[in-house]
This record gives sequence, C-alpha cells and structure tokens, in this order.
Amino acid sequence: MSVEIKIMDRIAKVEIINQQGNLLEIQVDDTIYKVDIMHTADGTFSIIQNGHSYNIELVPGDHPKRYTAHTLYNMYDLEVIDAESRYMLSRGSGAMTTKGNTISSPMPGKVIKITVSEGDEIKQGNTAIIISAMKMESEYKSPKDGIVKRIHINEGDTIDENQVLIEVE
Amino acid sequence: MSVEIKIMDRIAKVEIINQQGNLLEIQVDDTIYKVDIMHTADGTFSIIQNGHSYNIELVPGDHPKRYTAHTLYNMYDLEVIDAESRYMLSRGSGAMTTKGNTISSPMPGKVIKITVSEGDEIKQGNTAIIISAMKMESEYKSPKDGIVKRIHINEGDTIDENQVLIEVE
Amino acid sequence: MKRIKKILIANRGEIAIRVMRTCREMGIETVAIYSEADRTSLHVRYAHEAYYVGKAPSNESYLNIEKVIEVAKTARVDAIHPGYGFLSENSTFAKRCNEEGIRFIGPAPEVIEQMGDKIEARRAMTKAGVPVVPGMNGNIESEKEVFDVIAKLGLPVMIKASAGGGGKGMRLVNNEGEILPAARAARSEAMTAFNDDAIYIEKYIASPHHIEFQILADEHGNTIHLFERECSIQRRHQKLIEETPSPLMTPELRKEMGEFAVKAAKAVNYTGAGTIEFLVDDDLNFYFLEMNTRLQVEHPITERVTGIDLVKQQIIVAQGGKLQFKQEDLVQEGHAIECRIYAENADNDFLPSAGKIYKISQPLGLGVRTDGYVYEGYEIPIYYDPMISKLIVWGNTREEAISRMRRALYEYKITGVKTSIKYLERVMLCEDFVTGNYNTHFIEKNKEALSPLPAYDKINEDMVIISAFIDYADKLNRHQNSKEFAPVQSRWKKFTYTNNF
Amino acid sequence: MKRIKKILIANRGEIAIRVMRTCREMGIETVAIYSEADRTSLHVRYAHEAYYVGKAPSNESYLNIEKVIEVAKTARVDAIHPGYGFLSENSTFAKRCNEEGIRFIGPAPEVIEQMGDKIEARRAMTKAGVPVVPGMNGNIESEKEVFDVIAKLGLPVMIKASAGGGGKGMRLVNNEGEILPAARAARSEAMTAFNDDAIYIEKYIASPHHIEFQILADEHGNTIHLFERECSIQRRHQKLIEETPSPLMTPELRKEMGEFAVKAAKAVNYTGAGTIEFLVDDDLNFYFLEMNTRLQVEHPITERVTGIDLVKQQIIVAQGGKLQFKQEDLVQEGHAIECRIYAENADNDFLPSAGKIYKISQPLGLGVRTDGYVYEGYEIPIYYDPMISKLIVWGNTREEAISRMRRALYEYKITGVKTSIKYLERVMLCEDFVTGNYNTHFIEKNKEALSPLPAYDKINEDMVIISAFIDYADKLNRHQNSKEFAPVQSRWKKFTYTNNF
Repeated sequence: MSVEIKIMDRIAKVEIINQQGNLLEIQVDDTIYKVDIMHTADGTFSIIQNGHSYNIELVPGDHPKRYTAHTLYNMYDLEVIDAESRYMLSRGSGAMTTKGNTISSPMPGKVIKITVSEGDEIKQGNTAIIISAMKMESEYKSPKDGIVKRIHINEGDTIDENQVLIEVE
Repeated sequence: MSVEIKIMDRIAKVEIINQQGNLLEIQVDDTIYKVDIMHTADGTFSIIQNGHSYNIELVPGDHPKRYTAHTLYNMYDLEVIDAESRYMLSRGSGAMTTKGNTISSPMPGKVIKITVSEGDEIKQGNTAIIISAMKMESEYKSPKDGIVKRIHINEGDTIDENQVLIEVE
Repeated sequence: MKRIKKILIANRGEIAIRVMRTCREMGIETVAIYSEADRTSLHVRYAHEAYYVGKAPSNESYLNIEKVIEVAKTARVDAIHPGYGFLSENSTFAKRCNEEGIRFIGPAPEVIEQMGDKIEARRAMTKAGVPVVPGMNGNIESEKEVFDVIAKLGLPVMIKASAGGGGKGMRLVNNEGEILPAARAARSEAMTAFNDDAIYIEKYIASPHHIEFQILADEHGNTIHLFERECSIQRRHQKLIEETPSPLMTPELRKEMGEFAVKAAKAVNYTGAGTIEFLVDDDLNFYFLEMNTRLQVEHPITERVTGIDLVKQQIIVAQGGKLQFKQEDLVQEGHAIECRIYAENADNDFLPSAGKIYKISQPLGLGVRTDGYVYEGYEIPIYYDPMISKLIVWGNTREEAISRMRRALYEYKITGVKTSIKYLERVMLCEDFVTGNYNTHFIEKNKEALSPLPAYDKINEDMVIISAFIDYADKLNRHQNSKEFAPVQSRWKKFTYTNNF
Repeated sequence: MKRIKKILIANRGEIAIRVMRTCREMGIETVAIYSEADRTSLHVRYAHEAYYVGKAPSNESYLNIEKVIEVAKTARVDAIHPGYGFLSENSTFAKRCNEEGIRFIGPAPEVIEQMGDKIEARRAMTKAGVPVVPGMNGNIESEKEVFDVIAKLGLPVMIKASAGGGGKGMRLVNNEGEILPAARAARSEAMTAFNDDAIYIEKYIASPHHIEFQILADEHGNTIHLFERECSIQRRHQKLIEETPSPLMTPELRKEMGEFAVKAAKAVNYTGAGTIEFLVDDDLNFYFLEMNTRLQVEHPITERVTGIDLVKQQIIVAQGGKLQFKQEDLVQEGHAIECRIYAENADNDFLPSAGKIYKISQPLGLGVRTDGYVYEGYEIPIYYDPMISKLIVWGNTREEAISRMRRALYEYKITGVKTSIKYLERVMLCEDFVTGNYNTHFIEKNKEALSPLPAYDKINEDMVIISAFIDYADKLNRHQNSKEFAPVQSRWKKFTYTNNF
C-alpha cells in the first residue's frame, strides 16, 4: 500500500516495505526507515528510530483524512491523499476545495455585528462581520472583491468552528 | 424500563419516571430522585441532586454488566441484573456463576511453584500454587476439600487476571 | 470571631477551584454556582454543592447579584468568596452581602468604591503622601481642559477612563493632533465598557515597569506587604508572565515601595488581600497606579516565595482573625515565575481559540505547580476568559526557575485548541527575558525573536508523516476489514511488547 | 572539571523520569533503557534516546551490567545515573563504569562495597566513633556463637543478613526457643536473596523510630547534611509515609545526629548523595543502622524543605564540581510529607494489584508535587515494584501539611487498579499520626483505626446505582437501537448544557 501525505507544502509518498509486529520498515520519499512504533487508539505515538525517541500526538481534524500533529517542538497540519481524495479533488469537491468565496469562522463565537447586507458590493479586506469570543472581538474580512451573495447568520447567533458565515460572489 | 442492580448485598430496583434531556426523575427502590446527570462516554458522572454535587467514576468490569464505581470516599462493585442475567442465572451459567470449585488469579503474575498434582487430595485452605507479582509472592489456597481435577498452568507461566488456574472437585 | 463553615464561590474556572482547595484544607464546605455554559465545568464537580444561576453570558449569570445572593441564602453559606473578575470589585455586591448577613471575603464596600474610581484613588493616595503619576486629581470637565492639562503636563500623556481597568478607555497621546480624537475615543469606549464616560489625564511614563505589591491587612490594625511581583510582560494590556523577585528591584527600593504600599492600604483602612500597582521607570522612580481590591491572578508566585496561602489568610481575616505573620517574619525564598496558559493563537495576534480539549499532559515534579480547570473532552465556552491554566515554577535562583519553567513548558501539552505554551517557551529563551532586562514593551520589542522558529528537521517531519500513515492505515483496516495491513491499532494499550530488531 | 553532556539512566519508572527532569533543566541529554515489558513506559518517551536491554525479568535486563555498559558506549554517554534499586548499590557496576571511562553518579566502588556489607559498615562506624546498635562487629561463625552473643546482649535481638536490605534475611528473636530456628531461617533467606549466607546479631531496639539523615559530599572535602527524614511509617519493612522535620526531633538532637551523619560520611570518604539511617528509641538514644549509597525514594521531602535539587547536586559532584551550599546556609523551611502510592490492596494485607490504569486525576495546586510514571491505558508490569507514584506536599506547619495531604489525596484518583490512596487518607486522619506520636509499630498498632469505614450513605449509594443504570441503558440503546430510552450517552462531551429544573 502506498499513499501520499501532504504536510505543509510538501507531498510525501509513503510505503511499507516490511512489517514484524510493531517493527516497520517504511519508505518516506527516498528514505527507508526502520522504526519501532507503538501507539494508542487515540493517537499518541512513540517511535524509536535509530535509538532516538520521538513522541507524536495526532489530533483528528475536521475530516477523517486530516490531522494536526504535535511533536515536542512543532505543530503540523497533515492530509492523507489517497485515490478517493484525488477523485474528489478532480471533481472539484470534497476535502480540498478552496474556500476563496466564503467567510468562515476559524473558531466558535457569537455574532456581534454584520456590516453588510445581501447584494452589497464588498472589497477584499473589508470587514463584513464582527464576532466575539472569550471577551475579545474579531473582525472577519472579505477574501475578495465581489457581491455579498448570501448571509447565513444573524446578529446574536452563536456560531461553530468552520461554519460558513457569508458567501461572496 | 426497569432493572435490578446488585450493590454489595443489596438489590435495588431502578426505574425512570421522566426524562428531559439531562434531567431525570428516577426511582430507586422507594425513593424518587430528581437528578441533573451529565456523563462522558468513558464513565465519568456528575450528578447534582438537591444542590449536592456527586462525582462517580464507573470502571467497566470483566463483564459488560459489571462495574466498579468510585465515589469520593468509597468504592463499590455493581452488577446489573436484567432479564438476560436472570435467564443465565436460572441456567446456572454466565455472569453470576460461583467460582467455588476453582482457584483463579485475582491479578496478573508469574507462576513460581505448583505444590499439587492432578489427582492429589487437597484440604480447604491448603496452598496449591505460589504466584509472584511485583516483587512479592502470594500463596493461593484451595477453596474446599477435594481432589485436584485439572491444573491449567505450568511453573514459569505468566498468567492474566481472572484466569482459572486449578479446578478442584 | 465566628468560624466560617461554608463558603459560596461566586466565580468559575481555575480561581473557583483554587479557592475551593484551600476551603477543603480548612474543613470548610464549598458551594459552586454555574451558568448554562458551565454545567460540565470542573468547579461544579469539585464543590460540595452546586447551583444554576442563569444563561451563559456573564451578565445573565455570574454578574447577577440578586441570583447569587438567593443561592447563598438557599445554601445557607456564611461567606462569599468572589475570586477575581466578575463581582469581585463590585461594591454593590459587597453591600448586598453585608445586608444579608453574609461575609463578603474582601474589603468594605466603601473601600472597593473608593479604589474603583481611579480619580478617588489618586486623591486618597496623594493625601497619604504616596507618589502618583503626575496628572489630574479630578475628571475632565471640558475639551478645553484637556488642552490646558496637557499644556501643563507636557506630551506624551495617557487619557484614561476614571472607572477604568483592563486597558479599556485608555489612549496614549504622543502629539498635538492626536489629542482631540484620543479624548473622544477614550470617552466613548469608557461609556461602552463602564457605562460612565468620565476621563482624566496622566503623564505618560516611558518604558515603564509594572510592579505590584501584595498587601494583607486584618481588622486589628495589622497591615503587611508580601513583597513585589514584576508584571511587565504583557500583551494587549493583559499580563502573560509574572515573577518575583523583580529583576529590577534593589533591597532599598523594595523596602521603600513596600512601606508606601502599606501606607496606601492603611490610608483607606484596607482589610483582606489587596494589591498596590506601581509604574516604575528606568531611573527607578515609582508611581502609584491603582489598587486592586481582590486576589490577583498571579498571587501564586507570592505564595511560593513566602510560603503563605493567601486564600487562607483572606478567610482568617474575614472571620475576624488576626494575620498569622508579622512583617519581620517574611522573606522571599528563591524565585518564582508564573506563565499564564491562554487558549489563543499567539502566532496570530493572540486571537482566542475556543474549542474542545483533546488531550492534556500535566507538567509535574520538583518546583512545579499548575492551577487549571480544563480536562480532556472539555469544551471551552466562548463566553468567558481564554485563560485555561497557570503554570507556576519555583527555583533557588532566577536562572534555575527559568530552566525549570522551560522544562515544565516542554512537558505541558494541551491539544485540541491552540494555546500560548509554545510562545511562552520562546519567551523563556529570549535574551531580554533571560537577562531580566525588560519592561512593558517586551513583547513588541522582541516580536522577531518570539516568532515561531522555522527550524526544519527532516527526520522529525518524516516521523510525523509515518504516524499519520499508520493511523490512516489502521482506520482503513477497521473499515474495510482487509488483510493488506496487519492492524497495529491499539496494540500499545492491548498487548505487551514482544519484538525488537 | 568536565561538563557532563549526556547521561544514561539505568533505571525505569518514576525515578528515571525524576532524574531526566533535572537533566533537561541542566541542558543534559538523556538516554533511557527498557526491558521488553517497558517499551510503553513513560521514561522511554521522556528520554532523548531509548535502547532495549533485554527480557522483562530484571536480571535479564536492568540488572544486566554488560548490556547496560554496551548501550552506554553505543550512545556515547558521559555518565550513568543508577537511580535507586537495580544496580544503584552494585560496586561491580560502578567499577565497570569507571573502567570504561563513564562517570558513575554515586560514590566510589570501594565505598559501595564497604557500606553494602553491614558488618563492614558497623566496623567503620564504630571506628569513627558513631554509635551503632549494640551487637557483633563480625559474622556468626557457629551456632554456638549465636548463643554466646545473645547471652551477652540479652534478649530480644535481631538476627540479620550481612549483605542484607529490604527486610530480607532478618529475624526478631524474643525468647530462647526461637533462637535456633530464627538463625537458620535468616541464613537460608539470606542465601536465597543475596547469594551470601553470612549473618550477624544486634540488640533489638524496642519501639524504634526510623530516622535518616541526607548527606551530600563533593570531591573537595565538603560534606554537609540536609537534615533528617522521619520514616517510621512502614508496612512489611517498606516505607509508606515519610516526613521532615521529624515530630520526634529536637534542635539539639538534630545537631548532634547531623554531626554524626557527617562524621560517618567523612569516615569512608563519601562523595555524592547518600543517607545515614539511624534507629532512635523513645529515650532519644540513636544508633547507626546503615548507609544507603544512593538517592532515596523519599528524597523529595528534603528537596522541598531545603529548596535543593538533590539530583542536580549529584550531577555537579560527579562533574568534579563543588557543592553549591555550605552547612550554615541550610534551613528546614516548613514541613514536607511524602505518601507513596502503591498499586496494592491495602485492605487485603497490602497485596500488589497489577493491571491496567483506567483513569488518573492528578492533585494540583499550592504545595503539591507528584512524581509518578503511569498514565491512562498503561498496563503496570508484574515484574517490578508496585510503587506507581509519590505524592509530596508542603505546608508552613505540620498541621497545614497534613490538611493539604488530605486534600491532595482526596483529589488524587487512579482507577483500574487498587491503590493505597484511600488507606493513606485514613492514616492522615489517624490520631497517632496527627499528633506525631508514632514509631515503626504504627501500622500494626492502629490496625483498627486504619480499616475501611463502614459509613453508609444511602443517597450516595443510590447515586452510584443511578450511574450504573444510565450507563447500562446507554449501552442497550447503542446495541439495540431502540427508542425506549433517549440516549444520554456522551452528551457531556458533545452537547452544551440546555436544561435546568
């Protein structure tokens, strides 16, 4: 089995060469590693590679093939690209669609103010909505010049993470 | 729905009277409680009853209907007795069989010595096997007078919790 | 002296639990209150009793004075501890407690009121001979007065809300052109934030240090200070890191400022725990800034170097007892640092990051204390403060404390939401912090040094890729039940180790 | 003086992590070793590097000297820290380290050897003028000699293994008839445990206190003591609770015993951290018992009252550095208590309880330290010690420390295996402990007071029943997908709170 994994700008090809219990020979791009890998069902990994002890915590993302990985010093966003993702991608839908036409919420919060109405013209970088979370207000701006096509929320609404708030056309 | 729950020597009858989200009216034997109950999938319970805050941790037992409950000050072993258990019980098998004819391991360990052989006579309270765990040796004794019918383990074996070691007849 | 047997904690989060811990040690029963957003919060589970007080927004629950009083009466408590924030500096609430015969654990309502009005506080301090920042001892009456005052003080100045706090209604004025817009903005912001548009003007102290003194006073005339806390590391006018002793402090200055702090507290007949905040400039001139009439977030570092449980002393004082210590008994042993752990994205303008906690690994061992309240699976509500924990370390020396803080931050893992942990690690490595050479401009000045390091480690990255691959393969296996890849899933928890190269 | 940059920790469990924490604070890289049973143990994850050393039983892994040396050479470490137990008091191992040019963090092999032989140690102490328990300064040569010696000492006596430790090969003799069987049993047990059947006889000290002094010595002739630890609360000759200061101690006695402890260490040219154990009787007579040439399990209480990181001092001494403190700099600040958390059933003769950890709630907040190594889902191996954690608290006074320990034990929850936590709570409530009026017979004497309370609380029990009912109903729902009972399952984690009576 071989899949591609996207990590930041890099797309790495991964393939298992050999397995014996928790001992794996595994190829990442051009490098073959012999690793001793142990993990829990909820994503805590302990890898020993050439004597070195690596600890990785995988947090499931908003999509089954997406992860946020925490190492001792860094955080990475990852996505597995398999046949299915490639098919979805070619159809222009699914996990990897760009969100260039929408304003979404990066975190839960409460809608304080909506400064535009449907049909309004809006310029890139103009504030469309003000959200309050944890005693702080944030302004969400338009990703591009365009017309406000749809507003999905009302002032006073409580919103979730990654919710589409406004569509711009 | 009404079931019986065995807690130490008591068998309590439990029935839900009314439910509204996490607010329950529930009858335990003759008492009706109004409780505000929240819990996680892995058994951490927070109950508020008449202003009082109760914390209970349920640890799954060796059988799906058995639990060990930890409160702030106590530990209880519990068992749910439903139609199925009663049926099993009436057949003399299943969850509630007595273990009066066997010597089982209360914890994992290593078999240091077996002092009896199959076919030997043994008296109640006589040591049949010595198990070592965590730098300590324990002697497991016969639950009754009888004949050693079967020995399931060998010296040097590593044993699991609740494993049947020796049958006495 | 009537022993307090039951206390309602009119707060949530870490401070509610902090107070309950001391109550439990003193054999005092605790009563929690909770809003709709907090039924699953840890303080509800820690308390002996817990009562619902209203909807999620603070003003419909934790700030609802009559509802809190009602619960206090239902639960028949002897006293209320307000924690910090919420009703802790609300004189009306303190008054209502007194009216109902419930001890408010804090100073008298009049003192809260007097110190809550920044102008009143300035006046009281000036009268007591405590140095204040040069400026007005009254509110601005007209826009003309703004210009007159500034002409006298000279630029730069700060325009501040009289009812202020937390950086709201505050404007720095560097040049003439900014005066009028700044005054108007401050006034309008003050109105929104405090429902009171009174403003006043102070000289702006350049490169200031924010240093505060902890005060304890009983009803028997004993007032002591528990030394200073250096609180200059701030972002968005909110403290991020505090330490004691202050790297800036000299024994002489400590003695002098400590004496003024005691004088300030005595001037208003203060009782209980309080804090006198000073601005200190590079030439070690110091000015009274304000008094906080409550426990501070950063009180644990004082507890660590003095060995005194401040909440316990608060309760003893509220019972009418005497302080258990005299000024001459107190020493600062070693060095303590507190890092506040916020659920926020430090790399994106400190934007809060609500969400669900996935996993927590607590830092433990020698010299480490954490005061937090979140747990695995807990969903941080969007309605309250983003501070989820405080990490306090102690070392024999400042150097040892910093090394230990680095170690503790390294061990501390909270996933599922973004936190300030990695950012704090970078502060602990930053030269200006390590040498103790910093003031309130630290974060701004060291923006670059505090940016995430681009350090690329190929093997490390490849190990991350392998982890994701294994997890994905496991999921696939469980799904399709195929035999292509022997499931490694959960072996850690289920099987003992059996192989080795 | 050559700075140590990389240390192999030849141990497992909490002490391996304890040592690694200090290494990390000192910027020293760490190398872990692990047996087949320990691949998933936390010390493997905490270290920079980790190497497999053999099968689960200690003698095939952690006690395999050549294998450990091989790993040390592969990983190119500068030094080895042995922790306690395993190879920590093995002079052959210390010698092998020296031969390979690796610093052994501990005293010279000759000192380990001398102090490991109880007779040799008695001789050295007698020579140095340190009081020892009246008895023989040589091994028993014949069974006749047993009677001769006892005739001289008078009954009761203790017959002990010369190579002894941990209560093995030790027999109390109260009357004539017991003499011969006891001598033979001690000799045979000594042979099994230490592969050396040498025994000797000491006078039995009635109602003894077990009090030990912490020693630090460098290679430059500086030897200091860090006061005492009271270790009389023992079960099965193993310590359960330790505290400092000892409730028995007077300033004069402390000074005198401390000076003898320093004298004892100097007599054998001791270097590094060590412990002089004394027996103290009710009349405050004290006798040298033995010297432990390593770090003790209970070292954290000394760290807490003195503020000194003992592992750091060990490493500094091993580097050839000088101690960073003089005797006159040291004071005992406040009071510290350690409770050892064992995976055992305290209500059934302290039988060990292996198994899988289900959940852990750590006690946190003011004055609390935990040093542990288990985590949720971890399966405690059957091959090693049942101690899974140490809980150390500090208070300004002994009374405050006890209250805090109660609070911390209340917060500490480890489920899935049986632990000593509830038993320790009962000790903290036991009058003899609270008044400090106890000796090594404490556990036996207070058997009844320390038994589980039968306190029946109907509502509490009913709430437990309700919990089990809800869990069962949830399971049924998930299983049968019936509509009979609306699933409450996981709402806590998934939904926010929406209802209230």
